[in-house]
Amino acid sequence: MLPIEHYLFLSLALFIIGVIGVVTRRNVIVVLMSIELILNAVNINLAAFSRLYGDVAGQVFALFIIADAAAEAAVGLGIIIAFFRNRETVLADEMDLLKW
Amino acid sequence: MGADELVINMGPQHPSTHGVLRVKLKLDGERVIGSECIIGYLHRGVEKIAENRTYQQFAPYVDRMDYVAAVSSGLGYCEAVEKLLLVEAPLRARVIRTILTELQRIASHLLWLGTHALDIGALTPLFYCFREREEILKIFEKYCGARLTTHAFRIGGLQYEAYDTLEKDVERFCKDFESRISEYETLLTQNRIWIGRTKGVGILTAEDAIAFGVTGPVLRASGVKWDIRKAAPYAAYNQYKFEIPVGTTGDTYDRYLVRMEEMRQSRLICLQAIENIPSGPILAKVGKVLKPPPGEVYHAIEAPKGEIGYYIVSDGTVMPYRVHIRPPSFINLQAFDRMVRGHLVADVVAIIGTIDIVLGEVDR
Amino acid sequence: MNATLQATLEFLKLYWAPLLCGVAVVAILPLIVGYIVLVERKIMADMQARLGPMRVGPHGLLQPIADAVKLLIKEDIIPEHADKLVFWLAPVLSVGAGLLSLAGLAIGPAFQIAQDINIGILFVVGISALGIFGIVLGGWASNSHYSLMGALRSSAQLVSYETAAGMALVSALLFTGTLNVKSIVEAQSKEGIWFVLLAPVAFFTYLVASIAETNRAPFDLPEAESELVAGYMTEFSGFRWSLYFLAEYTNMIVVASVATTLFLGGWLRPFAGVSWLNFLDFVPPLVLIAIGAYCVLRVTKQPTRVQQLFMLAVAGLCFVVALVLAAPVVLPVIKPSLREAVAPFYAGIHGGFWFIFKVSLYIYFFMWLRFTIPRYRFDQLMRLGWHFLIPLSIINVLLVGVALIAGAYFQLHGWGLLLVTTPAAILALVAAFLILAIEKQHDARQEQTAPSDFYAG
Amino acid sequence: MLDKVLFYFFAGIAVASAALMVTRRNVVHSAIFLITALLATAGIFLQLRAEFLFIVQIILYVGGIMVLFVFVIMLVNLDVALQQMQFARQKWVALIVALALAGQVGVMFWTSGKMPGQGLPVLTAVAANRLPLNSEAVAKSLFDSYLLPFEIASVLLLVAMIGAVVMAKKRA
Repeated sequence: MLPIEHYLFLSLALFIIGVIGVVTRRNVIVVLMSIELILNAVNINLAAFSRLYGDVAGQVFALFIIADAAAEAAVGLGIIIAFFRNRETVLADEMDLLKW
Repeated sequence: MGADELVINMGPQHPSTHGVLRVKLKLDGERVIGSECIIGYLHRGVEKIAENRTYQQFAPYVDRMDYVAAVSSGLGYCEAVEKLLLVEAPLRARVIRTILTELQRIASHLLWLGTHALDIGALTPLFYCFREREEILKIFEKYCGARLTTHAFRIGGLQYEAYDTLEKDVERFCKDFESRISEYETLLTQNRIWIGRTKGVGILTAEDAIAFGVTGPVLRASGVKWDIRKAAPYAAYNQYKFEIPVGTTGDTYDRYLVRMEEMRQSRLICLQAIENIPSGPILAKVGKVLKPPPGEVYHAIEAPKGEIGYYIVSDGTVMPYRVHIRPPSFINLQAFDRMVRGHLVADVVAIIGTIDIVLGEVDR
Repeated sequence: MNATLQATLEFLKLYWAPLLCGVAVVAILPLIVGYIVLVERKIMADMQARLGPMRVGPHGLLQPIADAVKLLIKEDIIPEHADKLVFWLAPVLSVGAGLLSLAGLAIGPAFQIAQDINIGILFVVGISALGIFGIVLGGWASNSHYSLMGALRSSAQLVSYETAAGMALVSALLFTGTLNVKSIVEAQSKEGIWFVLLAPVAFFTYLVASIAETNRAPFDLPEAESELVAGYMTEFSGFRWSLYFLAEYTNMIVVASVATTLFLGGWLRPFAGVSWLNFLDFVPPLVLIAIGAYCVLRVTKQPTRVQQLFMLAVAGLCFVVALVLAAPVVLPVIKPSLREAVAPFYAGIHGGFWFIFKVSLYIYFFMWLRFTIPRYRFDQLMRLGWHFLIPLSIINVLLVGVALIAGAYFQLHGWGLLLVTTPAAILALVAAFLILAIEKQHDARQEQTAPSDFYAG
Repeated sequence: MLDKVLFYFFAGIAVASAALMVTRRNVVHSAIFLITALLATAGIFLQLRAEFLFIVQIILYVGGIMVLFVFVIMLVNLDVALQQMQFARQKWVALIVALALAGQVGVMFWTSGKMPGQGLPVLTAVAANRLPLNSEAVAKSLFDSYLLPFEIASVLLLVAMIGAVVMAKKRA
């Protein structure tokens, strides 16, 4: 295994790219995908530390995060489909109603 | 599932539109909410050609309409002109005509069964059906030299005398066919998937069927007992006993069952007919030049696909003044939109198959 | 720089065998697939009362090569408004996933590319599932309604049936307690019974789900030619199309191998543990010799000199393979002292034979189904998956688990396990019929209300 | 040595495709690059000897979640979406957030070098051959120490499933 800093920097890079995506993109689907990227960056950290300490707890938490990401994607995409049916668009800044 | 309707063009180059039919489907996801048949890709102006040909010259053209059941179309035309000429073909000719048309019905239904099964995804019945169809075409070939567009009959009777072993050939075919037809049935009739794909698909009620003017097996599957062979017997049909199979619900499965039973009945007619082919002339006394008296006539027969009718107006010259043809495929196709609405794309091909259209006849 | 070279050399020294295996698989697989297609066409022809390909080579034996050449030199068409990058990427993805998943399989105790990966069978299943992206993206990129519908159907179908297949795998894995491919087969050898007998319902579920996953008839809706022309492949031609074709057949091999490994005893001979049945070892070489002899007999019937030579060559190949198969079983009989020396060869060669034989049987079953059964409609397919297979497979996992606990309680092993697993299977079957009955009732109720809906327009 | 090559290979792919993902106009291209990034991450997991995590990442993340994404992208009409402006005018916000995050971590590393005992622990990893068999160990940990979170996660998934069905089924 390489020194832990390598993994931390990789994870940092992915995290920041993800944040930039969330902030700058208008398309909700891409925003959701950027969030997935952020979660993924976290997973790298968990896996790296799990390897460093030789304890699988980190990996178990990464599994939980993946399950969480699945739940989030399902609900998020469900919302997007419902939104698209009503407004014919998937742009985030057009989501200006709480209920429709 | 998008908010928009999806418009999809099926054909004219599509593996399962049975030729060059083009169907414009309006889809909601995979559900059909509307359809429009666009025809005419095979239009040859058959009716107009008739006005510039003598009565005999036009006879081969009708073979090119329903080219998978050429014998039936030819029979209808010949009988219509005979009716116009006020002559009747001799009994021997009529019996042989009956045998050949019934064989043609079996051949046509076999082709339908094979392609219909193929549309629904069963690959094998096609080849079995072609195996038997080949036997029938061989009989045609032996009789008149042609397999597909036979031009087997002549106005006033037959073109050729029956060849020596015709009876034996037909008998052998009928004997084999009994077991062959149950072979197809084991493949399909009780098959869960086949039932699932055809039952309840493309329902046409009896009222609708009559309103659309649908004829043939499609009409009978809807529960209407209408067969011109019984209603207004032509050729030699009044001499033979046969049943008219009738469906109940008018769905694709019923149409399948009706056609299967029709093949069995056709086989029985053939067997009855070859038992006793009367001897005698094969051609009634008609002149070399046909000049029917002025007037008009409508004559229809029961082709494999339904009622094929010829409306001929004569002005006393050697060429008809006007010929109108009532093609069963064209009229049956009108019910397509009604049958297809609310079904899925996969059912569209099943329904196109079950109407049993031939584009040569639809477009003429 | 020197260090890098050193490391590379060391890497090669360690992993030369798997690398060679990998290269061999990638190089030979297209040929194997070509011949599977030929066999399929021949079987189809046999079932349909015709001859099949006969022109290229004796009995069409060179047809795959002709087909391959034809596909390679065909014009490569990219539709005008297609997404070029994705259009290029999609078939490669499809075939790449298929080939990569082969890496996790063990054909015999000795042949395996990725040696002893801890996640074993999951690797195979997971990687081969990636092939779906090739289908979906290819359908999307061709910018055609037919392709898109094929792609959407395909993704929905794969996601649904993956669940059922996964559950079926779980029921089999309960018996082994490991994911490692080798250990799974070894567990079956130790128990002396194949898991197909212990978990028949799981095998059935996997069989159906695997047909759906490989898009084969009667579940070949994504490429149903009578409805969607060719589904996601409609706009592909030439080499790209052949890549999809390769991917489809590779996937068939993969699912067949997974089923063989998990349920059919992998590379084990039937009744591997029973010593008085050891004469079964002589069957494969004898059968091959018989085939070779038949070829020799047919030589005189061939019309041309080339065909005669070809027939002889086929016969010769049969004899050589038979010799290779016979050597490890015949030598110990002649000279008992050699038994130890030939043991690894025996395991490798005969293991490979039995594995390939079982995989072939599985694929033959696929073909058989394809030629006999009509195609499901999409809603029926989804219903079968969600309303029947998934509930059944979940129930089965529970029942198998209970059976295993009972087996452990009574300390049953091997064939004895049947005492507890058979009741579990019967219970699962009862559950299956219950599910079907409920479905039927539901259908009947729907039918009363539905018909008016059809004519709503 | 092999470790290093693998790490830089996968890390390079991951970062590059992540960057491409947020910059592509076409959503399908974005999805493809996200898939690539996720696969590269799976490679990193493998390099970290987390085999089970690797396969879960592939089966669940790539084979499940991303298929869902691609499916939805295809359902949602793309032709319209392509012509719309894809980027909100929040470049400055993004830059500031990114800089702030990078700065935090930078400070952390910087201080860890300066003040012994307060920064990152300097540890050497457990030798690869002393690791337990991965999937067995994960299973043990998951069903032993983390059984309650596991059950809670399953409830979460159930809730999400019901939510998604309700959401997507709503039809005017």
